[in-house]
Amino acid sequence: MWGETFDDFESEERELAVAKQNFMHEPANMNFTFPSLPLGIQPVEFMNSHFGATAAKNMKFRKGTTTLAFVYEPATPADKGGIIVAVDSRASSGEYISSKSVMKILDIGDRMVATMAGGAADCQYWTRIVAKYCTLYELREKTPITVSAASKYFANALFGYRGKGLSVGSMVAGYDKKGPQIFKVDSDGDRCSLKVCSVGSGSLNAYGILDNHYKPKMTDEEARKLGLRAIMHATFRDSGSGGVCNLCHITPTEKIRLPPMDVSKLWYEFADELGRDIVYDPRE
Amino acid sequence: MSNFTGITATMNPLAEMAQFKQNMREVAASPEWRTSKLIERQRWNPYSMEGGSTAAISGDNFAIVASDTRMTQNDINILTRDAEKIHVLNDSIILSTSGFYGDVIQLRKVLQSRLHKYRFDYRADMSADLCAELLSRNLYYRRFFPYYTGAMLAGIDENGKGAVFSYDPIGCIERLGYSASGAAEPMIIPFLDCQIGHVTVAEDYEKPPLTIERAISLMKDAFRGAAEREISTGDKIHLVIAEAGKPIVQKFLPLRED
Amino acid sequence: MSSIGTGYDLAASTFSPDGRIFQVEYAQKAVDNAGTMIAIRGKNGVVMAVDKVITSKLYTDNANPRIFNINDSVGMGIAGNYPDGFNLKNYAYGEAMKWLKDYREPMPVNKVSNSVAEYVHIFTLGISRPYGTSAFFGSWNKQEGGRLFLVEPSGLNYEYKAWAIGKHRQAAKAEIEKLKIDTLDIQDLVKEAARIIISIRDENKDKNVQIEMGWVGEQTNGKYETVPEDVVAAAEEWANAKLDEDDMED
Amino acid sequence: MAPVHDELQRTLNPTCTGASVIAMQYKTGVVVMTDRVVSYGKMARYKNVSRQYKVNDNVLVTFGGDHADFQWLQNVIERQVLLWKRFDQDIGPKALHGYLTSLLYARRCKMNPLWNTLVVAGVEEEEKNNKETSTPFIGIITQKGCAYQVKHVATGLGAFLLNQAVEDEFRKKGDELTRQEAEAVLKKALELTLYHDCVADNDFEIGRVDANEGVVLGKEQTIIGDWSIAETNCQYE
Amino acid sequence: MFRNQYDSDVTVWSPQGRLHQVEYAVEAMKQGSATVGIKSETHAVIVALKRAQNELCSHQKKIYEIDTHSGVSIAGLLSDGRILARFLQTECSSWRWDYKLPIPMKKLAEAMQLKLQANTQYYGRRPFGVGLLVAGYDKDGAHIIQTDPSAEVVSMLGTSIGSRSQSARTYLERHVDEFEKSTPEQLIVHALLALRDTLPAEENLSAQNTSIGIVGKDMPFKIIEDELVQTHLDQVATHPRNITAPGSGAAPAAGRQSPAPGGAGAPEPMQQ
Amino acid sequence: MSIMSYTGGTVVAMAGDECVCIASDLRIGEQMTTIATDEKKVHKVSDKVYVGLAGFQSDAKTMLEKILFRKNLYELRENRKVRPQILSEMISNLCYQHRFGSYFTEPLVAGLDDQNKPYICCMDTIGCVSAPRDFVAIGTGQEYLLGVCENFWQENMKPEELFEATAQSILSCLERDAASGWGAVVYTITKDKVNVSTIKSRMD
Repeated sequence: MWGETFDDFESEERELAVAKQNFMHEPANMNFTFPSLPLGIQPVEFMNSHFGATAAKNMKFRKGTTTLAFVYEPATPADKGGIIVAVDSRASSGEYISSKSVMKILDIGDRMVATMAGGAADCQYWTRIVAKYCTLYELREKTPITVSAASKYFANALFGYRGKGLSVGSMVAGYDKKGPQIFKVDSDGDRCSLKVCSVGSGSLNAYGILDNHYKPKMTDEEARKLGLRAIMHATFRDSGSGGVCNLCHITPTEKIRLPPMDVSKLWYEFADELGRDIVYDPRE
Repeated sequence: MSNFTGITATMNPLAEMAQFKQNMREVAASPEWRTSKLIERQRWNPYSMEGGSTAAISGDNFAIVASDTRMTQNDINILTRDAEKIHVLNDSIILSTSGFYGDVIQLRKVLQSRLHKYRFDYRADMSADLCAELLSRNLYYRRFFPYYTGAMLAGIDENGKGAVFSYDPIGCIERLGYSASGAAEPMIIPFLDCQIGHVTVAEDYEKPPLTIERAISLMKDAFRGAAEREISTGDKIHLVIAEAGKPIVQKFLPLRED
Repeated sequence: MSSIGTGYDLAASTFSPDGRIFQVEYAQKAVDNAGTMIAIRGKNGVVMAVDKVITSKLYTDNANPRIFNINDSVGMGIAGNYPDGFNLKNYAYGEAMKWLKDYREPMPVNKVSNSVAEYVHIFTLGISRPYGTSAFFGSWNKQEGGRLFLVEPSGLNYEYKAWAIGKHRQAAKAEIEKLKIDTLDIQDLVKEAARIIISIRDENKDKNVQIEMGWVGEQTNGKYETVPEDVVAAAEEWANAKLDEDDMED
Repeated sequence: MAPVHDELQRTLNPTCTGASVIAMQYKTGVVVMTDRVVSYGKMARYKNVSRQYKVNDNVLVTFGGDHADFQWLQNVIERQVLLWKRFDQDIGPKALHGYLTSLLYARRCKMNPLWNTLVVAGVEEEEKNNKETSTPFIGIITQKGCAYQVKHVATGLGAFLLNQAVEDEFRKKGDELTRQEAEAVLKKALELTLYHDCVADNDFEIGRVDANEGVVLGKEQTIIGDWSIAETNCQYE
Repeated sequence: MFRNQYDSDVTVWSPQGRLHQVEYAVEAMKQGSATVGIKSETHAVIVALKRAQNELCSHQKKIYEIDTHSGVSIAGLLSDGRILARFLQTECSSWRWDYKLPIPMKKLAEAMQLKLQANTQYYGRRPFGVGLLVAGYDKDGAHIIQTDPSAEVVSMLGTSIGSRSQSARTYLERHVDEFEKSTPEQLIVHALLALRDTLPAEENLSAQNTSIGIVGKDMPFKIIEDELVQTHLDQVATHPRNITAPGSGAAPAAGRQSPAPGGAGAPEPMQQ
Repeated sequence: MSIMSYTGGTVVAMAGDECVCIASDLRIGEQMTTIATDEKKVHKVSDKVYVGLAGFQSDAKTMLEKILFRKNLYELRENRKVRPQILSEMISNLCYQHRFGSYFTEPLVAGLDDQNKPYICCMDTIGCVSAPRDFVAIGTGQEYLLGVCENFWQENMKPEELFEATAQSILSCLERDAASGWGAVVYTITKDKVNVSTIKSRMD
């Protein structure tokens, strides 16, 4: 409008004013885009030079490491079946363990969870965005969102930032009208539906255990034990995993979060079970 | 870099067109093939490390935060011996950040302006948990040009319990019993693990209760040890004690000055 | 005034059959009804004086000044609707800032008044209402001597030797013509201005009024300042004394 | 590489630079000392340049680093002073220090920094025109937008040479330091820079901001320094 | 009679050179419940009468804290007032962002005046139908700034706006020279006495319908409401209320109402 | 991940009143995966002198052979037990011979000399000896250990206290270091006997 007040700016001052507004006020969520690096600097290269291996210990981004999930049918009518999701709880930056008790199972809906592997902050933020989207969907469509729709939104959101250095390896698991579903979503935007899945640096060890103990029909007790055992072995072999094992059992009717179990206690229990002698005698 | 907003895409075409034009201008200004040459040239580093470290312990009805007050220029010479790294935002939230000091004061300004707006909207101060989520989001908003800081937020949460939230530079939030950040973090954290987390003792060992006096003495020892071994930590400990129902107390304790 | 009430005078974007834009004239009326303001260019300086109405003694002293500094040398006096005048002051200030940014030297008075006039004129084209204020711009420097400009709601911008606007402008102009203003120094001009303002007031209507003055000239070496309280008070006493003397003569 | 238009705008390497600034707080004000040379690399390009800028009666801004950036900053500061004068207030050192911090930090966020280390020295008036409560203030801002307040400072190469020397002197008297003592310390500090900093110059000026006298820009002085020590530590025969 | 042609839009001057829309907006301010503000050398106090539509609903908030050193009380359309209070709050926080200091009250008044004036000039906008009393304390001492829909922003020693505020003003004018040196408590008592004069004879100040905002030297802005007000009310009760003629409460002096757009110096506005 | 943390592992030594404690973790790994969990990094050189070799394990193993070889030569030639001071000089020379292609391992020597005075020292990869009187730590968990030992160590501690302090510090360090752990072994060397004890620690 005419008669701009005294503050009508030259272009440079206007940029400074816009930057100030972005800092000062919470962004209106609908058209929020992350402020990009000036001078067309590529984020990936910038991150590696400042927050990568050479950075100080506590300045590296926190990485999450071993998560697994599998679907099983109830062997006996007494069992409930559904999905077991088991994760470890160590967030490490480089070899420094920045935190021993990260909750890596993040709730999306009241019947759906997403697991955190790769960049901890990335997963936390984007899972929140997907959770918000799911609740909006539910309010608008009056039916709970299906796991495939939620994971599709998650994958599309991440696809928008390909090549920008986001690192997310998440499993969206939940029970919906199509039955139990697990979708693995990666930060380069790919998404696939699996029955048995494990993500993270400890996933190889977990697959080892899962592959030889997994049966499509299992009792709840067996399934939970398998989840714990797989995580225990992953944390034993992989230095990036450890802490406590959080386990979440999604049944057709509700979502049960079991209390966290210390992984090294698990190791000793399983060792006794196998009758392995764990005494170490330092011979010369 | 358009941002896909999914089914609720109310992004009107005009804004999308404007965004597209903006991207085209950016690419035209510095296209990919040209900027790649820039990388070899030594690019200007927007960050600088001012050293120093902070730590926080939370008990059941108190939270104490301590930080050293030394600022160094890439660990060589001392810029000032009484820099302020702990900021009391309101009577139940204490923000303490270490790392690049420019980002430290910027984070403080961002949080202060948000709390100011909140206080106007809701006629009450923001609680510690709300402010923690706010800080986590704001750290993440600059995901592609992050704040070079290890932030920590301590205070008394809604139901009067002590709370310490620790962050990584892009906002991964976690509520802990104790935490440290900054140059001497690898030295302080194991000590606190041992003394508060009781990680090295068997379960049946009767653990001494964490009272405020014990927490303060632990903090003093941790920083004394850190000052011995870490060159960018020293001069004075700035200790801030927040107890449920009592005003926040600030103290300064001497530390090695070499 | 044939077109009053015939619908031609409802917007600044409509001409009346006899080719006049009444909204601008009504805006000018707002200025004419305001407190009188006179500005005189003397031998070595410019003085502005305004007869300010203080509606209640609860005002802090000099609450809403009508005389401002745009920059060190250029002074501005506004008459008419005070908020509109304040907005003009803000615009003039912005222009001075931009000029300083581009040319690294203070903005000359004619440039200030031109840009303000241009800005005021836009509002007479019809989208929104014309400004209900007139603004005097005065400054003095060694080369050009004193310069005085007036910007009216219509967007007209003329340079004057002396001029008066507001309620008793004819009487004030008559008084000014009697003076030989080219010979008067700004000290005398201040006294004369006070005398003129006090003489043209009519007692019953204008109660609790206060004179506010601003001057620029050789004594203030080119710096525009509001005239200090004591000088204004002295000028008023001299004026009252002079007026009593004149009453006794005729 | 073809010179890209906007690439040139971003001065990522300074041309004419000022050397170190040494400032110190005393009982009723602040003394700031700078040498009067602006060097272009190793060449002393402009000999007689004052690197101290008087903002108003109680603020003095001094710079180290790029001279061109500072001249542009002088215009910005002048406009800030006029902005504050609009509502009859003189901008104080704390306010100017805050403003310049956000300006330099914003420029750093655009990776197009103002290549300066600024020292905003002044006397902050706590209450309107009563002098007892006004406190001396020295605020530093680096080019990356990192800003802090100190009681005594040496920037640039001086930071490495002098920080300890200036601090010990300050520690002896603390806030009771008188102006003469502060200036004596600064002169000794300049001698030290003379010996070791090849871009430092031996003529200098000491500007000061005092609670009662306001800003007084120093007149040009020179210092020779006793080179007798050259006998002892010459690394060549 | 031709006056009603010229009062449809804010961009229309009337033949006498007056803006009727703006004058009607000033009337809107008078519908709001009364609020009084006075200041001494070191403190500024604003008291407001909180009106409730009926016993069921709560008393609407009238005093807002916009920054630690300043607060505002609103008389007129509360929603307009809320927007303006938010505008003031963003001005304060933007100033703190740049200069890390609280905003000087003069700058706040200036920003307020520009915003209000814009709404009295551009087509398609209407003036803000609300008057504000901004109380604040800064280096230049305490301030009470009164703004009204005609964009008249004036710094006052003491003032009152809202319905029947004329009787409060006569009280203030009688005691104006006592305010300068009085202590914060005395200031509050003066303000409450002035506020009480605006009440019709039968009503009286109570803890529910009165709220007090005070700011001053090393005293951040504080809103005193509900029970805390009682202590001050008791002091007020000691001063008997001298109601002259019972009728006087109903029709306060019919003369000049609140400072009409002083600048326009319009001739005697005709009593509708 | 630098070469020094390829296999991981930490060693710490603390000196007390006529007694010395040396402890190490038991993990051998390749970057993230753990290969062996019963490899101690502390080796006996003579009955009162022990050496700890952290860092890149293949270099550590070859270096241990060379140290033992030189120690045996020394004992044959001098016909008396080697003293820790002498051993640390020998190791330092050995490292410096490879000045421009060094072994990626930081040796640590701890022991009692013939007057039963404790001696501990650690070196960087090219043999710069630092022999403090309180404690030394090497390997990936170095900073964590320094932080904790700083607060546990006191003047002339008795063997039991020393053992307790060493055990506590190595366990706190393992807690925070991903590249070492899986159990720890502590040697307490006093003037009459050497007491070995293994500690059960987290297996993650």
